[in-house]
Amino acid sequence: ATSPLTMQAAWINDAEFAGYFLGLDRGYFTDAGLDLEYLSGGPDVIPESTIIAGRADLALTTPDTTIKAITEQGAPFKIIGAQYQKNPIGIVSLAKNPINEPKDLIGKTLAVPPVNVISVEAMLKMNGIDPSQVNIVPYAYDPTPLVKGEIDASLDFTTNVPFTIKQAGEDATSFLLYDFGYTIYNDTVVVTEQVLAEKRDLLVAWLAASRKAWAENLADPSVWPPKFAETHFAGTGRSIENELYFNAAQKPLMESAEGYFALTGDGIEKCLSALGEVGIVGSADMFDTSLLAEI
Amino acid sequence: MTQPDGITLSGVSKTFTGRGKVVEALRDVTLSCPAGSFTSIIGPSGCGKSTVMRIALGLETANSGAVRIAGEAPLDAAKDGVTGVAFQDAALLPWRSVKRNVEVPLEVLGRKPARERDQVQAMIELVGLSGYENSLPGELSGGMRQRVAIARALVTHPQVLFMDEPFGALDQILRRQMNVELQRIWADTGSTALLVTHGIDEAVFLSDRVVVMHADPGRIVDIVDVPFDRPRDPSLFSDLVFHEVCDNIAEVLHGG
Amino acid sequence: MTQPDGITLSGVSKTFTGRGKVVEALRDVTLSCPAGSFTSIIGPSGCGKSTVMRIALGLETANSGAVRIAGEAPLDAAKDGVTGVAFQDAALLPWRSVKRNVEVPLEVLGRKPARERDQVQAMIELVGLSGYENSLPGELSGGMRQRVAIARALVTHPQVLFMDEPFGALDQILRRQMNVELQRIWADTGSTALLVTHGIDEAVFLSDRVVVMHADPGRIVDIVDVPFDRPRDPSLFSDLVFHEVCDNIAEVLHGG
Amino acid sequence: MAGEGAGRHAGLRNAVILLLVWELVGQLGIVAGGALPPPSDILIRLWQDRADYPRHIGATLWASALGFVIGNVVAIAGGILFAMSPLMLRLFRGINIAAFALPPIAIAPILALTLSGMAPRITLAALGVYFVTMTATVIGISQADSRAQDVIRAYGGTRWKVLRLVQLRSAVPSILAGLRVAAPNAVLGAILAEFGGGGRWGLGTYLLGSLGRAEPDRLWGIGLVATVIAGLSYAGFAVLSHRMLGATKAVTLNTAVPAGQPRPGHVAERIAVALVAITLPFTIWWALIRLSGAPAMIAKTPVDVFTYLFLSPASSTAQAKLLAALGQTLPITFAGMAAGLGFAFLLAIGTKLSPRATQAFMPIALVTQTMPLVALTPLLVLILGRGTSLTLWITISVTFFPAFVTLAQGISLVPRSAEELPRVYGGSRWQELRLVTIPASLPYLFAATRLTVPRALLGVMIAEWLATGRGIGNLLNQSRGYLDYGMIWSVAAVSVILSVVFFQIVVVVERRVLARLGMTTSE
Ligand SMILES: Nc1ncnc2c1ncn2[C@@H]1O[C@H](COP(=O)(O)OP(=O)(O)OP(=O)(O)O)[C@@H](O)[C@H]1O
Ligand SMILES: Nc1ncnc2c1ncn2[C@@H]1O[C@H](COP(=O)(O)OP(=O)(O)OP(=O)(O)O)[C@@H](O)[C@H]1O
Ligand SMILES: Cc1ncc(C[n+]2csc(CCO)c2C)c(N)n1
Ligand SMILES: [Mg+2]
Ligand SMILES: [Mg+2]
Repeated sequence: ATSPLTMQAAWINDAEFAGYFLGLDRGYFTDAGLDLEYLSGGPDVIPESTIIAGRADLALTTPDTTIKAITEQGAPFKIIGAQYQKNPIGIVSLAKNPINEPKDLIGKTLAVPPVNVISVEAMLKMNGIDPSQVNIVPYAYDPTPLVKGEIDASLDFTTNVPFTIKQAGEDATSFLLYDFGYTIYNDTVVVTEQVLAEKRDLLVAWLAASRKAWAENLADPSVWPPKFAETHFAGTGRSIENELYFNAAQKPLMESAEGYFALTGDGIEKCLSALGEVGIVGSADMFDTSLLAEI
Repeated sequence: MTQPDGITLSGVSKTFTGRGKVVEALRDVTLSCPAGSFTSIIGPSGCGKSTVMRIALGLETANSGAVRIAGEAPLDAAKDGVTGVAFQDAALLPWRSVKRNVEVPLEVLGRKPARERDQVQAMIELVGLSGYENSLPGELSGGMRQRVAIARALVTHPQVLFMDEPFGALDQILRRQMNVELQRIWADTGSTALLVTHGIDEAVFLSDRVVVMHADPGRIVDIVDVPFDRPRDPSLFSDLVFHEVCDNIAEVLHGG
Repeated sequence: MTQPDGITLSGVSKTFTGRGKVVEALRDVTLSCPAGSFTSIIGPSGCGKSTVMRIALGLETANSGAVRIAGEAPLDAAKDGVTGVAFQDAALLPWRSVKRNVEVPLEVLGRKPARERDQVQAMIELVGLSGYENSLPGELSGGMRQRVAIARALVTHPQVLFMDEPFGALDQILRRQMNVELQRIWADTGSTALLVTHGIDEAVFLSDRVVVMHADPGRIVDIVDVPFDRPRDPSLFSDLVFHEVCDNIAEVLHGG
Repeated sequence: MAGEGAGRHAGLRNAVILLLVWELVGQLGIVAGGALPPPSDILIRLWQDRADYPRHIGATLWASALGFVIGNVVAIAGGILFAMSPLMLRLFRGINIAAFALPPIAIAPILALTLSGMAPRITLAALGVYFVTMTATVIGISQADSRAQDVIRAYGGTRWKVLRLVQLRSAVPSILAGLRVAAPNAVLGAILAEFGGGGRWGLGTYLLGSLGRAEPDRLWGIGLVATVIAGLSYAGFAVLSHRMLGATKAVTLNTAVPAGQPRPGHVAERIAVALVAITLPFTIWWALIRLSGAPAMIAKTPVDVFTYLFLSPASSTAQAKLLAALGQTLPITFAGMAAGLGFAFLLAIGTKLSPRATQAFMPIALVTQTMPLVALTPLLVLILGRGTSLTLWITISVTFFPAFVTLAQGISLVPRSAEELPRVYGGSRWQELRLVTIPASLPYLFAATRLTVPRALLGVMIAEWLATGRGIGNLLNQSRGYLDYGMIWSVAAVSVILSVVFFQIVVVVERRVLARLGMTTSE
């Protein structure tokens, strides 16, 4: 018999979640005793809200949001894993107007999703740049203004947008915020303390099955995305080539010596210190590394 | 005094506070129309004739005084289905055909127009609009619209009938015809009728009593009894005594 | 034939395709009113009198035939500011006071009403509405509204004057007064007037010629010349020849 | 009629010309560096994507149709209630406006968290149609010819009979106008709910997936499909209303001055009504939250918001942020209101002066109503930059449509005999408008203004959220990311309260003006 477990993803169905699709299709979650329900996300879905509302047991989140919610709202969250060891978010620009490092941003227009403005400002400060020297405007996930040169750069997933830009007939350059001091995880696996207490073994099972699935997916990133074309990726409006690019690009960002989803002491330390620069003062006890240890 | 089922106004006064002017439209108007009688009101433009009618209908409230229709408050009497009305302005429902406009009172009273189809058709014929049953008010001439309003007022064979200058837009012949028909229907129904008109001869021909009003303030200056027997023949219009009565009224009307 | 600056309709026909019925409202109507003449149209309800007027005004287009006002197409003549109109329905703008309603033609013609204030006031007095200048149409009686429409039609001293049953809601006295005033203004202005009325005596008193129409199809059956000298005194109404002319017209009207 | 046939052809011709110009502009890449795709590209793309569409269309169509039906049934019932009982209208004003002024970006995620399945989409679609149709019903009923009502009353007709035989029938064109506006609102409501709902199917979801792909032809294709759905419904109601209109117009002008509304006489009574009217929305807000059982961290009650803004240690920071944002938002909101209303007014006059040009513009107008601004804004940004002109543009596009349809409705109801008056005196079209058409449709102008007011704030917030990064729109979006639900609810509450205040100002002006002109107010 399997036990029900619901996960809330961070975005619409794309290669970012290929591992879970693989696990669902291959029955890894079932094998682990889980009846996994997968909820897609989107720009207006705030995954943390879904678990607070009890509509999902675990959510993939951005750690700055999650830790801010813990410190400022008193949200009862625990981070039990991290899909991305290195946050894929970066500054993307056109090769013909390249922005290769933070200081290139001075005097330029940068589009940033409003939630991430503080992160960008922190990264700028870390690199000795006064944020007022950069013209930051809202970004609504459409790269057209970048391609057309209305903005010089945007903050987006480096695993994804460069491909889009290429499709639009331009070459892209990008760098990760991570590589310039903003060393946070992404797609952190978050649960409420209550779920952690009540369904600990299911969560461990989920981590184990997910880890197995991701390993299989990333063993050869070109194998699995096409298999989801008619199922998980159907009707998303994205192309399989895009997912293949994405899948390959995310591989180095997910890998860790301690296996997928790793939460290392060093990683947590880096993440917390980077967030500290933004004024989000978290602590190591917001992370629970013990579940990973059980696998 | 009056039988309880006529129209009674006692000491009715009404002052309008308009934007431009305060108008004493009615001062102490007392009038009782016995059941089955035919009363006409005549008077200069603006003397309060329509106001009398609207108050009697319960559409306007008097500042003081009392109104009874068939022994009841006006709107209650109306609910019993005893009333018939033709307003000064035809007031047709623009989206309803001639036939469906004539049916309105039946519908309001909850009678099935389908069952009274003959009655509706008879009324339309009476006012000379056969063939126009399905025309919309916007497709009619001014006089034709007024005739629809007359048909509508008569269709229920009302116990109490109010008509405010119903024949104003009609030519002389048609007007006389309508006068005769109205007399017939009124006599057949045994209804109490109150007619506002500018035609002295029409008033005299139709009425038992002619109420003469003056303006500023609107008031009744005389109530003239009409002596002729019923039923009255159109030939009465050329009768000498008839003209005397008319002249008499004209004098009260114009002189004072 | 006619002077170019009168009103000319030649061979005008008009058929309405209504929802309920196809009506031949006018068949081959030919009529010319020389400049400075006064013409009345008389005829049973629904015979097409208003339609003649509306076609002459350019508000309705004829199916065939031609119309000229002061030598121009109707709406062009209107632009020259020569027209004055009183509709069968008073058609007052409900949100404008009496005064401001009378001012409408002046505003349309771009004349500053302020400068013609005396003229506006004179017209309001003429129709007996002094004191009601600031009243809204809704605060007036039916007859009073009609009088505002008359004042509005006359305020520009129009060269060409159209009036569709303007006195229908007035009492006899006022009606006679208005008749006399209208004659005076018409004579003073030297305008060409076309009047639709149900009053044969009124038509004869005012007109040079009385046009008699019949219905089904709407057509002109006779044009009767009126022989009396100008200016005409109200005493004419009791003149014997006058009554003869009236009876004559009545016969055409009723007989055929 | 021959004229009408020619008109139809001219409309078609104009539409074809428009398409050709668009094609040319698209092909040559004149607008926004080629970010505006030519229609041919959009069609080709639609064809290529044809396999994707059926399920997305199905989901959106289903949700919006259900929302449309539910919202309109409630709206018409409510409209009847409010038209019959001014007291109810006053008591429910806060709630009514809130339903209209609540930013979808704020409530979509909350709906997604408290309801499940299709319910959030249906709810948002229903909310999108409610106020418009309700307002249209109220104005239609209140503008019914008093003479016709007198006839029914004189025959002893009950209020219900007056309503049924006269008021509802004469409100039909107005209600149909409301439904015309409601159609695109329902579609957009469903799509916006999809953004926050995380479902797999629906045009909104499809749009999200396509958003990041820098393929404007796809985005436009999705927008056009949404527009066609709304447009069919719009056209259906337009035809119906055109059919019924002719017979609804009064033959002669009604000059009757409405009897003064019996105002609640005593001061005490008035204060009581006002108090209840103010308290009611908060009570319902509170009750809804309690009933939904949503967690306290997400669902804030009025008390929570008050605490957040005034009593908690972080209150002063929150207040400062909110006030600073309001300082940026409010000035442009007034400008946006004026611009939106002005544009609606010009268009409505256009239906009179040059009906064909206006008809040809309708498809474009519909696109602006159904194309989610997330998809349109990048293009707009390319054309207009991120300054005031963009904010105004977005605000106009969010506000003008309901106002335009309402106004055009009022204008079309002006009786012929009134318009003939200036005409026979040789008046120009413009004089006809100034002297008759505009004053006669003043009640509709005010109704249009009332519709514009709450929407203008919303328009500015959307622009701030998507393009300028200022003001309360941006604050709202940022707070969502920080899970700062205290701020989210504060922004929503403040924006609704502001809308109600602006709305009330319009109502007061409306009452004064209409009373002076002897006209019936619908408020
Ligand atoms: N818009 C219209 N649509 C259809 N039929 C119409 C229209 N206007 C007038 N008619 C028809 O044309 C005929 C003549 O109408 P008109 O208004 O000219 O009559 P009239 O002589 O002025 O009558 P009245 O004395 O009653 O005002 C009538 O039979 C009427 O039904
Ligand atoms: N709603 C109103 N507001 C203000 N004054 C009004 C109103 N209704 C009528 N009056 C005034 O009351 C007086 C009487 O009006 P009423 O309509 O009763 O006259 P009437 O005798 O019917 O005149 P007519 O023969 O012209 O129809 C008029 O002076 C009119 O101005
Ligand atoms: C391809 C892709 N794009 C956006 C997100 C959602 N998301 C996660 S972090 C972040 C940065 C701003 O919040 C965004 C937008 C995602 N998960 N995957
Ligand atoms: Mg009267
Ligand atoms: Mg006529």
